[in-house]
Order: sequence, then structure tokens, then C-alpha cells
Amino acid sequence: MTPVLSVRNVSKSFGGLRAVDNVSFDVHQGEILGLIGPNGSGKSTLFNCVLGQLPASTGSVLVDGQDVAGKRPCDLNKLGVGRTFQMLQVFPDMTVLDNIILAGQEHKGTMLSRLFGKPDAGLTAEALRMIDFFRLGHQTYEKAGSLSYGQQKLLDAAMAFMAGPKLVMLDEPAGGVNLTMLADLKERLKAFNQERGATFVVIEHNMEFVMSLCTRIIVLANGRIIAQGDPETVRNDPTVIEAYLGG
Amino acid sequence: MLELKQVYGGYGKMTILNGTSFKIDKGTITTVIGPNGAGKSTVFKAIFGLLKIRSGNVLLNGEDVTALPPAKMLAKGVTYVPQGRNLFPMLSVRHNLEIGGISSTDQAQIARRIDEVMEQFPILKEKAKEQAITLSGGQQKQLEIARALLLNPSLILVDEPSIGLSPQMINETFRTLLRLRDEGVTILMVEQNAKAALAMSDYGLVLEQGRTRMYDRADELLADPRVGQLFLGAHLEEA
Amino acid sequence: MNTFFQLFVSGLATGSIYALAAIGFTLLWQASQTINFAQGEFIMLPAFFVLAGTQFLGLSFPVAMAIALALSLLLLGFGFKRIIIDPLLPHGVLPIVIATMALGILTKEGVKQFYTAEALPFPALFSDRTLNILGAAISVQDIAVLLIALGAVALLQLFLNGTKIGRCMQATAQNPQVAEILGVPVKRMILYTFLINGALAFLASILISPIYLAKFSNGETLGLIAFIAAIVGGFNQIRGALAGGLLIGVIDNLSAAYISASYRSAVPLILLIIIILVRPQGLLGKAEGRTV
Amino acid sequence: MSKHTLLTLVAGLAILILLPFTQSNYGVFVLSSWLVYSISAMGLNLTLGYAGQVSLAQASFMGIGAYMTALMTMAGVPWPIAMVAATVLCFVIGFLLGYPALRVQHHFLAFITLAFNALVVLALRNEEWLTGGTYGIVGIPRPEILGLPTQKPLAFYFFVLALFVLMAAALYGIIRSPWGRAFKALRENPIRANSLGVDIRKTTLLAFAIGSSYGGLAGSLLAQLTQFIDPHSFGLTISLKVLLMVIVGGAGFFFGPILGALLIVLAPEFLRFTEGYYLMIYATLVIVLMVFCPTGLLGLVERARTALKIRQKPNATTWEAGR
Amino acid sequence: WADTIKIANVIELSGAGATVGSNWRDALKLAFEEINAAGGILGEQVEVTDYDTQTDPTISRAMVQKAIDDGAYVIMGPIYSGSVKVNMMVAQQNGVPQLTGAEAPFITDMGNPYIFRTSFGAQQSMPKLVKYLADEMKVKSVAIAWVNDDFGKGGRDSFVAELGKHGITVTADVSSEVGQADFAADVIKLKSSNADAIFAYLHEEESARLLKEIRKQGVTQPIFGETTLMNQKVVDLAGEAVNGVRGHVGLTANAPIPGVEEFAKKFEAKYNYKPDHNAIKAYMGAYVVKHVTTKNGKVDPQAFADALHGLTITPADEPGILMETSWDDKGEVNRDSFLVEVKDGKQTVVSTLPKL
Ligand SMILES: Nc1ncnc2c1ncn2[C@@H]1O[C@H](COP(=O)(O)OP(=O)(O)OP(=O)(O)O)[C@@H](O)[C@H]1O
Ligand SMILES: Nc1ncnc2c1ncn2[C@@H]1O[C@H](COP(=O)(O)OP(=O)(O)OP(=O)(O)O)[C@@H](O)[C@H]1O
Ligand SMILES: [Mg+2]
Ligand SMILES: [Mg+2]
Repeated sequence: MTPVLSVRNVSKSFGGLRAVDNVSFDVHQGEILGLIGPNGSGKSTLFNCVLGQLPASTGSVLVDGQDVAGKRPCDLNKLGVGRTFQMLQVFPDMTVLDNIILAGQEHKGTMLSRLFGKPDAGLTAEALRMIDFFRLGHQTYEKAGSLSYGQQKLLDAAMAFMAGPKLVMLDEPAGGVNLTMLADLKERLKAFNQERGATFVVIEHNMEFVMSLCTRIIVLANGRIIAQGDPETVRNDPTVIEAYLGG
Repeated sequence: MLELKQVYGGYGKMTILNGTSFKIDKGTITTVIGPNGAGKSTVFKAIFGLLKIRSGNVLLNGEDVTALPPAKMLAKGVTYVPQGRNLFPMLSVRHNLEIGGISSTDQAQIARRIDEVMEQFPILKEKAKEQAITLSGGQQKQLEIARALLLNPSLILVDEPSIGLSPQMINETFRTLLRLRDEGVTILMVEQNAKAALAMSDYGLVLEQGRTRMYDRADELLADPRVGQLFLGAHLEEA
Repeated sequence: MNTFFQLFVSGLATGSIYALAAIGFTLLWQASQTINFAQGEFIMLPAFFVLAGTQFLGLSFPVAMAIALALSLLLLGFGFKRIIIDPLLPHGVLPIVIATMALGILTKEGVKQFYTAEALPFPALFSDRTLNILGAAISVQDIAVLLIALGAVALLQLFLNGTKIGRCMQATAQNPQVAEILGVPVKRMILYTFLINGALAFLASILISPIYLAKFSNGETLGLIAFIAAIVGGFNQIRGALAGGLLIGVIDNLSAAYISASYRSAVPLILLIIIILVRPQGLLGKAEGRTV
Repeated sequence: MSKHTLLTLVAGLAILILLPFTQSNYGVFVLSSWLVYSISAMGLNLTLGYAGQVSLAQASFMGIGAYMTALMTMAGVPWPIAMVAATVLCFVIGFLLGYPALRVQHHFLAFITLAFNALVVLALRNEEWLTGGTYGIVGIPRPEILGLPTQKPLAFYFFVLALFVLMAAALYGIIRSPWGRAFKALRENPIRANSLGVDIRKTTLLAFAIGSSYGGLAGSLLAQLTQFIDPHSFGLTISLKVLLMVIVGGAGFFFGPILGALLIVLAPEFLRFTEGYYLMIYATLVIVLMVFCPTGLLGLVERARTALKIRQKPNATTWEAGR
Repeated sequence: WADTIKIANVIELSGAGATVGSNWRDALKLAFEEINAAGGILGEQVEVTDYDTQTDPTISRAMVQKAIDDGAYVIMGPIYSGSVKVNMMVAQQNGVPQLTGAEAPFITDMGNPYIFRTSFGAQQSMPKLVKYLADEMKVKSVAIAWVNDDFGKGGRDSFVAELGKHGITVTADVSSEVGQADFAADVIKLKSSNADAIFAYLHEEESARLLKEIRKQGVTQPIFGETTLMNQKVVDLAGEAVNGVRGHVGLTANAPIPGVEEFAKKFEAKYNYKPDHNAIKAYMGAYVVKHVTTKNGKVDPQAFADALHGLTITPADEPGILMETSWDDKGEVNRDSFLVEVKDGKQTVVSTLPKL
């Protein structure tokens, strides 16, 4: 079976710094892959290279076996790859509802039908469900910019799901999110994963979350993969403990 | 040390704080927990003079400091690390630190302190000349925390220091806070990483809808099943 | 060849005037992230303060200059900041653009209504004696303007990047909320920025007016060209203003002579477009770091 | 659309239909130019107010539209063809002008567009063989609609009004559609929008193209209204004037530019008695307006409206929900 | 027509033409105040209303429309040819006479029976100047510097056409922008063309800047111009760089004519600055209105237009006309003009050139 995502020898340099150094891995359909590593180990940079946000210095990225070199972020999204960002990225002056509808509308119909069709592209009901799930119901018509940090983080995650993607790449979804909500989020991810076969790649520093969610974990340090395997193996790997988890 | 009495306030005409009251003692660590949007960050802004308080008082060592602007609060030995990204993106790491110490009267000491915190957060030393915007998320957070340590405050307000930090760095940060506490500094912290935070704290405070719901010793809160169920995600784990 | 050299030298002379005018733009951008569309008029105005002093109040030239400097600091520095910048700064660049455009009109029309619509001669600070350098005519005045522009750029660059106050000014521009939290006296930093800009406008005014004549409408073209120079040179580097100014001056002269006089004003514009597209940060500017 | 807004719209339209009958020839001329500038400002509002792309070239599109119409109608081409051609040409050129916006934003973009405007004016002035150079073109005919001439000010006013209503309705449709949401997303956070599948390139170019085509149509009407055009009428000051209309009225509000255009077009009429002080007073008013309502007049109205509704914001209620 | 006679002064009060416009406006006010003080026209007081064109043709057209809506008897102005070209159609359609200060040739070529000049068009003045260049100065080649607006373009075109008739060649043809500050490149071009003479046709300040640059680069060819180049304003601005410049002047406050000298004195006393030729035009224009209306015995626009065609007014008939002036059937004027040279910062009349 072709992997959903295949990263082959990707490197990225900024000046003299090799932020991502010859990284290769595959992600198969239905996996929940955790990507961990010390601060500055190149996780976000790797995401950006995969998702067309930054051009990789070398190497190639395949989505469903198709090379996505030169593809823009919106093209990747159209291929069914959703993402969130580490730093807050919402549309601050639009309402929460509009934020969510926007996240789904580009997958509905054609350019023309979006001009002449329904203003909400028929997404309101689904958007409201999504908003309710993330407990933003009382904020539906507020401007996204006036939400608290954690609420914006949740909104960002909600947007990544709106298009019903087959691969979602989440950069620190748990940061700033209340533990109870986080537990719900974890269930949601698992449900998505089991019911729809969606695949996830998650960057996260919250070990409890990562260990209980992911089926496989890759550890990055200084831009290189230093360990990978199932949560148990990784947790007990001395190099990982030394480089990342600490004593 | 710090006391809030029936504080009401919010954004525009919107009320977020509905009579928040609490009192913390000198030389303790208190962690504030609560759901997203409860008003935790808003409380901090209110204390630090960044939010219009409609009624109520903030007392610092018995003195009324309600609505004092940030510069005055700094002069009284209070520092504040906000949530989110708070850097000068185009300035270098070192210059970002330097500006963190600008309010001090003893600039020579600040220069020394900069060297010290750079030892503590080696990545900052390594990247001293880089523009702050090029740092990774966690590196930026480290820079912010380091910046707050430059001055010798008597009260530190930290809003979710752990976001973006690796487990090792979280430990390092918490250890630093504990050391400061032992030196007599008072710390008020918001954390979603509540279990770890409460475990190192003296007191815990549950904030909801802008009101203090619970206030107790941290270990008591950790043991309280209601808190566990509602804020620590316990009910799902047990299920 | 001789013609070429003369064109080049004259271009440098004009270019240093553009540079002088452009410094203000880069300063305001770097130290307060604002754009002042009235900058041209700011440079036009102080000369009239001097003229009013000498003509109406009968003051001697140096006294009139001192008073004009004080007025520039007060009106173009302090007043401008208090009345327009302070209330608009939190609302982003566009309202400031509109307000300063209006301020430009107000200044221009004010001078016209209350002073004169005519161009007036302005006494030169430096001799306008012409020197002959390798067959090219250049005046002492031209050289002085070039040197002063160089000096102003060097000093400002040093001040902004080499002193704590300078860096606090930049910090305030990049993130005023955080600057405030850290105890940077934000209001005072902004005031410094605008006072320096007022002083720069005064300096530019008294250096430019002997050459351009003092006229209410001088700001129109000068403001635009200075802006182009600032962008071409690099908006976030003070020294970019110098590079941009000199480049535009020389290119303008060369294109007037060798391309087409009627399309001469097109050349800097095309240069501007090309530079922005190829190197948006300008010739000497620093690229902004990462975006995500 | 609620009943309330519908009623307001009908009332507004009735006023627009009846108002000119109370005016002198000159008054009708002023009203017509208001509508023409409104069309242009509506276009800029789409580009700037909704899509967040700062364009200072709107006057150049009015110029291109105006010259195109003038040259074609005077060469005997029927006016509908000329007007459509002018609009389409501006759409295409606007599309191309959008390309720099893909690389740079904000003030850089402002200056590229400004430079473009200046270049268009230079070309109009220097290419005398085509444009009549600095003298411009005089005697542009007004259209004849189904045998009815619009030579008279009043008749032409209704022609302009009809197009104005049509263009406003079209814009309303665009803004309410998913396209409108994509434009706003482009303004608010292009990086996030891109990662959500919004084709930034297409969206940006379209924002420019549509906005410019509104400018082109306005120019086309302006040429027929004044029956004279010269390069000067499409210079930077006019671009800034259109920008002023958008900002003063309220960028990003549907009726903002229409209100803004009304103020800017009428201001000279009300201030004429002040003679030479006219521009000073005008400038002062603009400054005062900006200082007190930087989001424009409609922004002020909206602020007032929210301020009236004192709200108790419902918060996350786990405590109760937990039971 | 009610108790007052309404004169519409449609003129450049803001924008690029503000300077010339205010000269015109001030002189016009002066003249009509005198006329009103002396009992008005046909016993009625004159009411002058200013309409600012903002130096914008489109606005000028609207202003003429407004003036006519307001019931104007005669329209005075504007001065910018581009504006007149547009708004004269409106006046024509409504049958209102218009006394303009514009000098571009085409104004009187369009067969409009309601337009009248107050001074020469360039096609009248250039022949006088070129004749002088060819006959007296024996010039064979000329380098031209001109400003690229309708004023400069119109003058340059007439000048070049006239040169052709005398077989003089143009070796450099340098256009510049309104408000241009830097003339280094222009002068280099003029200088390196090695022409026998330089002809400059620009507005005042640009003329001053050009002359200063010419002096700076040590150009030796003689410099000629038309009206503006020898203007007092240019002398004030460019100082000694103007010395030696020669040219043709249609109207000048320095003309050795008693009426003009007296006007200049009155004007300066009232407004505190020296009038230019535009002021003289407006002043004369006001008296043309008075003279023709009085002569007709009624306030009738059509009669006014009819009467002014082919009319000659002498200072004896009407002192305010200052110099004897005739209008032909196209509205073009004809009167004496002057050849002047700037000496020691003073415009001095070298000779008076008779009516054509
Ligand atoms: N600038 C603002 N304008 C309007 N409303 C705001 C603003 N900032 C916050 N709010 C609202 O105030 C409420 C409390 O926000 P606050 O940031 O204090 O929450 P918090 O407890 O810190 O949440 P989190 O854990 O997500 O950081 C939220 O409902 C939010 O929507
Ligand atoms: N545009 C850039 N210019 C220079 N250096 C950069 C740039 N972007 C990233 N870096 C550097 O590359 C390294 C990797 O950064 P990245 O953001 O990928 O780390 P990360 O693994 O996501 O860390 P964190 O867990 O802290 O978010 C860091 O050292 C960072 O400073
Ligand atoms: Mg990261
Ligand atoms: Mg918070």
C-alpha cells in the first residue's frame, strides 16, 4: 500500500544552520504519528517543508505516492491535507462561524458555483456542529480575535477538520488547551482515525497526550531522527530520555 | 502580598471578571486553573493595569494599586509574562533581553543578569545575535521567560509558561520558579498543564466565569475528585 | 564622456537632496511603523518659518533659524505626534496615511493662504560658488548637502542600532504592547522619534530651499521621490535612504539625457516596481525573518 | 435580507429617483458624479476594504476606462460595446496589476500601484497620437438608449443611476458569497487561508480585477458625463480621492464608499463660500474625522450600536455543564 | 437681470495655477471695486463671484455650468488653456460671452463666437519673436526648453512652426515637468546642442531654476523667451542669472505706458505684491465689460458678444483699457507689444513692436 505521506531525505538549511537534516519516514493510512523532539529540533520546519510553506533545500515529499514538489499550501489542502499552526493563526476580524465555514468552503463545488450558489456553501449546519464539539458554541458570532488563547487554539484545530481531510498535521494542538477539553480532543482524533480512517501527524510536547494517542512516534533532535517506534519503546529509549524527556 | 477584592472588568462593554476575589501570601507559588475562556489571562491583565477595572480593588502589600499602569507596577517589583508571542521580532535575541531590563535603575547588574540567564538557557546564548523571529516556538518562549527573570521582582505573574516548551524545559522552568520562591519571591501562575503545575505549587485556585470557584492548598485540589473530573480530564481517563 | 560625468555628478547632488528627504521616511518606519504622507510638506514648511522670522519680525537670520528649529520641533514633532499619531497609532497604517495626506494638504494650503502662493528665494547656508571637478560643474552647496546627508544617516544609524534608547524606539515600533509591559516608556520613545523627525525636516528644509526655492507646493514631488528613494534603498535601514536617494538622482539625470525627457519621470517608477518585485526589502534592507 | 433593510433600500432608491428633480443642471451634474465616483469607490472597497490589498491605482483604471470609451465611441463604435470593452479591459489589466500583490503587501503594494498610476498618466500624456496628449479629448458623445438621447443632464443621471444600482447589486452578491469570505480571509490572514485551500493567487488577482473593472466602468461613465477627459483627471490625486472616499465612509462596509463619495463630492459645494480656505477646512475635517473615527463613519455607527447593547458575555460553563 | 450685474470669475484659485489665478482674481476685484465706486455699469452694481477651477478642466467645466445656472452675464477666465478648451463649449451652448486669459493658439481657432482673449495667443507673439531672432540676431539654430503642459506645448508648437518659416533649425527639444526642480540634465542637453540661441518656455519657478543651472554650467549662448521668462518673479528668484535674457512680452507691468504704470502702483499698494501680466489682463478685461456694456446700453450677453467682435478700444475711450486693443472676428486680440531685456535685475523695454 502506498503511504499517505512519504518524506524522503528532506533537508532544510537557514544560512549555516541545518534545521532539518536528511529526514525520511513514511506515514501509512490510519496511523497517528507523533513527532517529538527538543525545542528547535526542526519539527515545525519539517511541517512547513512538507506542506509547501517553505521550499525544502533537498529531498522530496510524496502524498499518496504523488510528488508534491512546488505545490502550494492550498494545493496540498485540496489533496486532502489539513494542518494547524504552532502560533495562533485564525481570522481575527471574522466571526467564529465564518472562520469555520471558510475552512470548508473551498472543497465545495467549483469557483463559479461558489460565486452563484448559497452564501454559506451549505456548510452552516456542519460548522455549528463543529463549533459545539469544541465548546465554542457561546462564541459562534464573536470575532475570532476576541477569543482567549486556548479557544483560538481550538478554533484553529476545528478549521483543520472542516474539509474532512484524510491527513491532518497538527503542530502543538494541546498547547494552552484545558486538560478536560484535551481529553475530548484526543477522543475526537481517535474517532476520526477509526471511523474515517483519517491519518494524523502530531507535534506535541505534552507527553501524556502523545503517548496515549499515537501509534508510533518519531523523535527529532538537531534536525535528525534519533529514535522511532511505538510509544513504549520511545519512552524508554535512553537517547530520547537524555535529549528530550530529561531526568 | 496580593489581594483582589470583588474585581469587575472586561473588554468594551463586555464583562469578563464578575467579582474576582482572592488573596495570596508572600513567598508562595499559586497556580490558577480553569477552562479556556474563564478569564484567567484577564485577571492578570487587570492586576498589571492593562485592563479597565470597573469596580473592586487590587491591593499589593496592603497598598491600593488598582489601575496603576504597567510602568508603576514594574517599579513596585511586579513583572508579567503574557500568554502567546511577545517579542520584538526584528531585534536580536540579546537586544530583546536587554529591553526586558530597561526599567531597572542598575543597568550594570542587568548586563550581568543577561549573561546569567544565557547560561541557564544555552540556546539563547547560541542565538544571541539572531533575530528573535527566527527562533522556534519553544525557543521564543524560553526567551520570554528568561527576559522576565532579569529584574529582581518580588511578584511574578506568569501566564502559561509551559506552552511550547519541551518536557525538559518545563522541568527546568518549574525548578527555576521553585528556586525563586525559596528566595522569597511570590509567584502567581496560570497553567493548563495543571497536574504538573499544582504538584509544585503551594496553593491552587480555580477560576470560572471570572469568579473564584475554589481556593485551597494545591495538594488538596489535586486530590479533589471534582477538580480532577472537570479540569484535569480525569473522567475520561478512568472510563 | 564629459557629459556623462557632469550628469553623474549633478545626479549625485540632486540625489543627496532626495536622500535627505528620504531619511525621515525610514526613521518613522523603523522607529514607529508609521508612514507620513505629509513628509514633503514637513520639509517645505520650516523654510517659511525662517522667512517669516526675517521678513515679518525683522529677526536676524541665525535667530530666525533658531526659532524655526524650535517651531519645527514643536509643531512637526510634538504637535504632530500628539494630535495625529497618538490617536491613530493603534488603528494601523491606513488611517495614518489618510490623515497625513490631509495634513499635507492643510500645510500646503495654509502656507499658500497665510503666506504666499509664490516661490521665494531662500538664503544659502553655503556658498553657491561653482567648482570645476574633472570638467564637471558642482557647487560647494551640493557637496555640503551630500556630506550632511551622509552624516545624518551615519548618526541616525548609530543611534538607532547602537544605543539602548535607539533599540527601545525600535522595540516600541515592533510591539508597543510588550514594550509597555516591559516598562519601556512607550510614549516618550514615540515622542523622541517624532522630535528627531521634526529636526530632520528642518535640516532638510534649510538645505533644500536655497536650491529648490521656498514654495508651498514643493512637498508634492519631493515627498513622492523621497518615498521612492526610501523604498528602493530599503525601508527598514536608515542607510537605505542614502543609497536610494543617490541612485534615483543619478538615474533620473541619466534617463533624462539618454532615454527620453518626456518619460524621464517614468524611469524611477519602473525602477521602483522592479526593485520591489525582485528585492522587496530594498537594496540595503534586511529581509523579514520567518512567517510561520 | 430582512424586511427592515429592504424597506430602507426602497426608500433610498426612491430618494435617488426623486432627488434630481429638485436640482438645477449643476446639481444634477454633482449627483451624477457622486454616483460615478461611488461605483469606482465600491470597486476599491472590494480590493482594499474586503480583500485588504492596498491599491492606489483606482484613478488609472478610471482613466483607462474613460479613454477606451472615448476613443471607441468617437470612432463610431456603439456605446454598449465601448463600455463593455472598457470594463473588460480594466478587468484584464487589474488582473495583471495583481501580480505584484502576490509578492509584496501593504505600503510596498501601495507604492507599486501608485507608480503604475503615475505611469499610466505619463503614457496618456505623452502618446499624443492616440490620446490627444495633455490637451485631452473633447466632445465625447453620450449614449442614446433605445432611441432616447441622454444629452440632457437629467436623462444621463438616470442612465448612471441604473448602472449604479446594477453594480451595487452585483457587488453585494459577490461579498455575500463564499468569494466574499475568501476575500476577507485574504485580508485577515493569507497564510492560514492558503493552508485551508483558498487559492491566494487566484483570490488576490480576482480582487484586483473586479475592483479595477468597477473603476473602468466608472471612468467610462465619467467620460460621458463630463464629455471631456485629459490625463490630469486620472492622476494620483484622484486615486487618493477615491481612497479617501473608501476610508472616510468605512472600508469593509458595503455602504461605506457610497457615503464616503457623497461626502467627498459634496464637500466642495458646502465649503465653496469659504473661498481660498476651502481646502484647508476640508483637510482639517478629514483629520478630525480620522482621529475620532479611524474606521470611517460606518465604523463609528457600528461602534455606537455595539456600545448601546450592554452585553453580559456568556462564558464556558463547565461547572454547570459538569452536573 | 435683477439689480446687480453678475460676473462669474471662473479661475484657478488652487492647484498648479493658483499663483496666476490669484493675480487675476485680485486685479479683477480691484477693477470692479473701482467701477462700482464710480457708479457701476449702467447704474447697476457689479457682483463678482469666484468659482475655483482647482486648475482642473473637469471642475472648470462644472464651474462654468454652475456660473451659468447662477445667471452670469459674462464669464471671466480661466487662464489655463486646457480648462478653457473644455468649458468654453458650455458657455457657447448657453450663449454667454467668456473673456479668457488663455494663450494657447487653438482657443480662437474653434469658431466659437463667445470666446475672447485678453492677451495674445502664442500664434501672435511667436512670429514677432522669431522675426527678431532671424532678422536682428541672425540666429540659424535654436535649442528649446519647454514645459510639458498645455501652456508649454502650445507655445513650443507655435514657436517651432514659426522657426520653420524662417528656416531656423531646432537642435535640441527638451521638455520638462511642471514643478521640476532639477534642470541639470536639461541644461546639459541644451548646452551640448551647440545652438546659436536657447529658447525657454516654462513657468516662472522652473524658468528661474533653469536659468540658475544655465549659469552654473557656464552656458554661453544667448537666451530668449516669451513673457514669463523675463517676469519680475523670475528675476526675484534667479537673481543675476537672469541678466542678459531677452524676449518678447505682450503685456508687462514695466511697460513705459502711463496707464500700466499707474495700475501697477495701485495694485501693489492694495495687495502688497507686484502684479504680473495676468493681473493686467484681468484688469483690462473688467473694463472691457464696462465699456462694451455701456456702449450697448443694455446688459445682454448676445449683444456683448456681437459688439466685441471687430471692436477697437483705446485708452481715450476707456482709460481702464490701458493700451489700445482690437478684437478680430475670432476673438483674438491685437495690440502693441514689447521687446525686453533684463539688465541689472530689471526688465527694460528695448523696443516696442507695433500691432500686426
Ligand atoms: N481582547 C478581547 N476582546 C474581547 N473579548 C476578549 C478579549 N480577550 C479575551 N476576551 C474574552 O474574555 C474571556 C476570557 O478570556 P481570557 O483570555 O481571560 O481567558 P483565559 O481564561 O485566559 O483562557 P485560556 O485558558 O484559553 O487562555 C473569553 O471569553 C474571551 O472571549
Ligand atoms: N527563518 C528562519 N531563519 C533562521 N533560522 C530559522 C528559521 N526558521 C527556523 N529556524 C531555526 O531552525 C531551527 C528549527 O526550528 P523549528 O521551528 O522547526 O523548531 P521546532 O522543532 O518546531 O521547535 P519548537 O518545539 O520549539 O517549536 C531553530 O533553531 C530555529 O531557530
Ligand atoms: Mg515548532
Ligand atoms: Mg489565557
